[in-house]
Amino acid sequence: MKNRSWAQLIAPLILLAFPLFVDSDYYRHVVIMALMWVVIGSSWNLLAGFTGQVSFGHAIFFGIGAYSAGLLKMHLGLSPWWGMLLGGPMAMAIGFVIGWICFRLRGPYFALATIAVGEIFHLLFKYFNNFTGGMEGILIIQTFRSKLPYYFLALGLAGACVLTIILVMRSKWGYYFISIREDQDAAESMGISAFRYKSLSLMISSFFTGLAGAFYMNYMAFIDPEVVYSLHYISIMAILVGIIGGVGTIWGPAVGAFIMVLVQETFRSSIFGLAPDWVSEAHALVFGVLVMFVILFMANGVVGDWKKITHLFTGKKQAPSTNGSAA
Amino acid sequence: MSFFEAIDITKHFGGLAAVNDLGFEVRQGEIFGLIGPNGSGKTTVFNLINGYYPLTGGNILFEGRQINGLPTWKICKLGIGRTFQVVKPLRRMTVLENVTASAFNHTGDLKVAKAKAEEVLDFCRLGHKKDFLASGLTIGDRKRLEIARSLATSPKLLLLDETMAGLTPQEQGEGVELIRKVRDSGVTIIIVEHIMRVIMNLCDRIMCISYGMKLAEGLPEEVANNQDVVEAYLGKE
Amino acid sequence: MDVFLQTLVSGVLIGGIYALIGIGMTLIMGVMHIINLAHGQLMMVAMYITFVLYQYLGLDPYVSLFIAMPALFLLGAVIQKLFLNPLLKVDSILPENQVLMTVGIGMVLTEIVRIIFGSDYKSVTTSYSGSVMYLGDIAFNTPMVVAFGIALALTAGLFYFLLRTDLGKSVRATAQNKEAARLMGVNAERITVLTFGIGAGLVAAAGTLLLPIFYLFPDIGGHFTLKAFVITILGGLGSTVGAIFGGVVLGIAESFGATYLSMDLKDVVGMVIFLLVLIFLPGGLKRLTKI
Amino acid sequence: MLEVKNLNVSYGDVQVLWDVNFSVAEGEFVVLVGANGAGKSTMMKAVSSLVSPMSGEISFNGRRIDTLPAHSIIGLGLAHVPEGRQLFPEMTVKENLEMGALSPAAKLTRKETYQKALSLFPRLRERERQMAGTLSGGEQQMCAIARGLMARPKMMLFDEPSLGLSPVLTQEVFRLVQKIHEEGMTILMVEQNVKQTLGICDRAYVLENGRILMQGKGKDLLEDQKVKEAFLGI
Amino acid sequence: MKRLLTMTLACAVGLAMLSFLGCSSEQKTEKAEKAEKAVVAAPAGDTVTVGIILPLSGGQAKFGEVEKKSFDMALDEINTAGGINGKKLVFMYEDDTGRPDVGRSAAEKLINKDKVVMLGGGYSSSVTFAVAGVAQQNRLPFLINTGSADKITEQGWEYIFRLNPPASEYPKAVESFLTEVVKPKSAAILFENSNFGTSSSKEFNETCQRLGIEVVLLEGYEHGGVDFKPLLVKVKEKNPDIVYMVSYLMDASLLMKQSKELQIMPKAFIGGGAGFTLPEFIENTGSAGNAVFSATLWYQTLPYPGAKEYYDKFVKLYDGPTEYHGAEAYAAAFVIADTLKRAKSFSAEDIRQALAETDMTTVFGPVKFKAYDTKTNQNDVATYMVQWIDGNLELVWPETHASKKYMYPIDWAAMWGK
Repeated sequence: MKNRSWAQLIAPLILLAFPLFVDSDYYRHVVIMALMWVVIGSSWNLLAGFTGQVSFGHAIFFGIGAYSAGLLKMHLGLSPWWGMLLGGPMAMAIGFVIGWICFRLRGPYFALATIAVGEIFHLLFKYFNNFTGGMEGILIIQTFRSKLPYYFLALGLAGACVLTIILVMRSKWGYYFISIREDQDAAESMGISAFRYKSLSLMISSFFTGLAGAFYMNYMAFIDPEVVYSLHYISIMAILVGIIGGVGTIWGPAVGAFIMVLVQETFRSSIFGLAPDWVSEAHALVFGVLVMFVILFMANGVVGDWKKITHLFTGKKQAPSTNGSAA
Repeated sequence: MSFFEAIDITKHFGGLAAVNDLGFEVRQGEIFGLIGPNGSGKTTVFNLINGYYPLTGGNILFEGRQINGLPTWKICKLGIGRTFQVVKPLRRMTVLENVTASAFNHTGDLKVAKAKAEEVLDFCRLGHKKDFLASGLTIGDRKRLEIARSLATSPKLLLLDETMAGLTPQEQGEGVELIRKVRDSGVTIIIVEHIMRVIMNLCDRIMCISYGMKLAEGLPEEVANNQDVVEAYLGKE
Repeated sequence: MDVFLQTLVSGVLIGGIYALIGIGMTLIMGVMHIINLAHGQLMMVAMYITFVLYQYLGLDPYVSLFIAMPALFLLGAVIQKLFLNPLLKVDSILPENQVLMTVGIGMVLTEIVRIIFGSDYKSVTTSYSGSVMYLGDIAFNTPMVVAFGIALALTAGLFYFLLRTDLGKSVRATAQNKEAARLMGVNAERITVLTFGIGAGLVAAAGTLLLPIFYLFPDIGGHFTLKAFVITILGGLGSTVGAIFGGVVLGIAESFGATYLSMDLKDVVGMVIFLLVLIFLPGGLKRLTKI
Repeated sequence: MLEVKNLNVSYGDVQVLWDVNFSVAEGEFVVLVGANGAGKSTMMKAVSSLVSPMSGEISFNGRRIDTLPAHSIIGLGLAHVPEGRQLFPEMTVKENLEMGALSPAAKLTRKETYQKALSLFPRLRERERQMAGTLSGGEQQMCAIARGLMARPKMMLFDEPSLGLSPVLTQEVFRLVQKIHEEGMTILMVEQNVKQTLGICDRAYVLENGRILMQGKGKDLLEDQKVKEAFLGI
Repeated sequence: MKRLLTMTLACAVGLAMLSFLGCSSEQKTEKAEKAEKAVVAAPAGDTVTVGIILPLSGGQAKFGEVEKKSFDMALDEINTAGGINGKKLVFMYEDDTGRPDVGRSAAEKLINKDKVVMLGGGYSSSVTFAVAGVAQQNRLPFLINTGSADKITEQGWEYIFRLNPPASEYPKAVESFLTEVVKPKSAAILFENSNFGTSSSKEFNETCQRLGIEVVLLEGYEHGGVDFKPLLVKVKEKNPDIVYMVSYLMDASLLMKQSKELQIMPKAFIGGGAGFTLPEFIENTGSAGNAVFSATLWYQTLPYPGAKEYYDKFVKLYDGPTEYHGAEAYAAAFVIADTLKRAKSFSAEDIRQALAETDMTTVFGPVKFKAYDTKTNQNDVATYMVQWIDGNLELVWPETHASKKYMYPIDWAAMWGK
């Protein structure tokens, strides 16, 4: 217990202090992106890792959040910051409807349905360009020139998201989520309405993903359907972030997000310009290989299989785990 | 008003009748045994009672209220708990977490639920293993966990599905004792069991079914000596 | 009337290629019970093989079939053996582990191709690429008709294999009841490797046949992966007949969607049908027709 | 012919069989009886390598088989007719039967064996082209047995062939098993249907809670009070 | 314990990597500078760095490469001629991969980390729009040479300058051609559902309305479709006088090939730039692409000083043809050099001032940034029309500049056969 609270203290402290040590806006930008991915990855993980419903459609909520902010500006001339208020609830509402449709399906069928819904959103937002701006996209001018407000906002969002998940997972809902993941039939016979709690999980998850989307609009200042509803760059990335860090662990997606963003940035800059140019083209490849490696050898991700990793280095044999906590 | 009543319940899978016009009544506070050869439809009956399968025909009344058509979790909330023949431990949760999840049935408070879970675990003599992952339990403990989890929902009626199968004789003895204790705490029980020694020992009344139909119903000795029942079990000569 | 007929013809012809994509996927899904999200990427690799053979050796794409298909068969078999089968023994929280692995495999294949060939569009223009046959006013693009024909032939070949040969029967047996198949002396693991290989080989054929009329770039795979699982679910999981049916239905639906709604919404039509079938008709169109 | 020594089997952390010893001699008809959950099916699966034992040894004709993969067992001449039939539901009866004869040796004589099997089960001849999934329970059981015969095995394992069958059909199935035995087949069968099986077998073992409780001649066991207790709890 | 370790490790690794990034990037610039010093004998340490954002990978990489080569060619000439008042000009390229979010990151990096004095490049409309937002916000001049969505110069952004015309003006030459030669009554407009495609088609739709041409079909499509026949069959049914298409290379080829299959024979097929002017277009389509018109911004035979020389030199140097995108980039490089030479200092404000006062002639034509209509800092460029005649791309309109007489009316049946 003591160690856990240590970790919970140290992580935010390091991140809080980070801008003090690093004043390059570029590196701050990298960490801001990582923090945004912490939110998306953790939200996805709440639904997939803890509740067992693998979504391939988190771009939907990200997009809804981003467009909530963007459309306010485009149609009403309101500051996109209002989107930070509207984006979450909108995504949540859409999440509820999608859950209502898709939770009839289990396992891989649910996953497939979310891909389909995601693509439908993607294409419809492109098609109704009078309303959404279509592929011309929505562009705003950032409110702040400094990175600091965005940095702390992203940090706050990530903190709020992780904290909410910690709290939820310690409550009745958390117990119910995991029960549904472990065995839906058993859960039903324990008095748990699988449908209701899957929906709740999806709503929390979509709420934070929507917030991340609204943040993206404000920070990146440009969106179009290809960017925010991207199956590959948002939905699947969210999954890969979760997998690399560790599905079903509180901190896994956070770690995964940092790994993903750092690997991609490192390789995109050709390992800081030290390596030949072609290396920069390999950034997605390296990440793909990393994903395959993790799935093959660390099924529970970096955080979930932490013991396995440390034992690899210390040479200790892995002790059979007879106890431990799932939450 | 009877405590629990199944009226002419029928279940077809495809064209096949797994349960056919079966009617029985369970009185409050008794242990009611449900026996029959393999594949005779006992587990199907349980699945019908707790709403896992919809009925093809008939009605199920619990405390005078019709419960067929309700979803499983609602039936559980009304006070019918069940265990599974093939145990369904929530594998990546500890024993305590398993039972706590179920103890939330009538409370939203973690402390209350945990306290209730600890109490139930002690009652089931699983307290010393509460921090074990459910996947690491022996079969005996898993069956106990299954009972503990259903007990934690505070049921009025408990459906036990072959909780003794695969246990050592000693474990069976402990199981019988546990089930008695449960009944004595005021829970009505319907038990499906293959091990006749257990059934004969435990039950107040027994019903034997075969091909989804009732063969006999009555006191244990009566049923055990019923010619149809003997034939169904041992086969005709 | 011409509009209607031309739309129908286009739909059916493209449906033939879709069917070929879908059959490979449905085989894999039926036997391994996983969704192969790298299916389109395998097709993309086959297209590049065909492209290279055409560009540097001047091989006609139809001749390349005999190289691309075996090559992809090998690639598929290797993927199954090295990356998917080992996962059966891994205990992870998400049961969809194998599916996620295919996502990773798809990514890696795409990126390797990107590094080798760049992101540029490539195409193969043969003498017959633009040739057309006419029936009244209705145009039949010759390479597409040929592709349709070869798709039919390959399907027939597959059916012969599955229905008439012991190995094919073993594949079906493994899909229907793995344990019983093992009792009959079927090496189930080898069958999964074989099946993934065949599935990859079939989608390779689809890619090769598409090349004279289409073009290619590394990201083309994702597009066809989506199509593949739509077809498979439409046709009913694991049903080869269903996949053919699903492919043609999707082709026609898209075609009509494009003509009578909007070309923009072509893919939406496919996705909506897919979602409706998934939710309201589990088991796919097969259920309606009892094939 | 078949020898099982000190066999311990567990599923995950759950031990199902404890120190089981038994043997079947050539030409013998041996039955394992026991109530549900006694470990009978696990026993059968262990013999055909579908589950691998924790410890102990299984040998067939003097050759150790517990370390072999499941798919190589049938080639040694040991056919398993599994519990619940386990047919291939979307294949025809004929195809199901052909699946029984995949080994090179069995393949050579596939056509003859097929005719022979059909003569044993005339009902199947009528259903030759029908999907196995659409057969009735009794027909399915016959199909499963015929499929086992197709391998031209030296020994056959039957796992609860009477499961889910009406008494008349059960009798019919047992009659067939007996007939197969009379033609010289070595048989190991697992059953719940105590009275009938003990009546037709040579020897029997009673399995309870994963352990062998007793063994002896079928007819002797039938009279034994302990057996009755084990099954009826009287 | 596990979580503590994980978190601290993650943070530590992260920070270590970042600080490493920091150090090594310094090393990089040092290294780069050293390398440059070795090559060119420019005054010690004096370089001016301009950031260029182009799609060097991804679907648009083909054009990105052409532009990069043109930039490099121009850079070489500029530095050989003495650089920027004795200082050496350096172009620092960043790959936007064709995605706006990546383009934005690239701009952030160039502005904040590499401290470039101004930005250039900007290929796709979306990316350019996103990058322009960053530049304007950071008050750093950005000279756009290709990104053409009208919106970009309609925001009143004083730091954003555009060398090329906005998408709505691409078909200016087409417009006069239509009114003077074709005189169509109806048109079908097909476009790829991308930023460029949508905005171009919108503008052309308005043009048609202005000219009294009835638009019988206005429909977008998703990139990546195999079969355009469902779309084309509608075109055939409506039988418009002209078909206007805004498509990228491969879709452009497919559209023309399938139009031929369906025997669609309007008075003219007109491409809205993009894919229709590339050599690959005619390679892919063969006879189906013949006689197709396209709007364009530049042609090597235009009487601008250096135009032909640029074209020949490029072909010689890189062994491949170039087209208007390359000319835009080449011209932009000289505008940048000219601006920097005139700027009082390399402060953003002075550069902006100098850029605004630009008045020069390039291979791309005269460059002068003005405010007109709703646009600001927009170069007003003449546009042209080309046509594929017997496998060659020829400038056909305005007739005064034509390299060959346009081919019209067109006898499709004779050309295509049946």
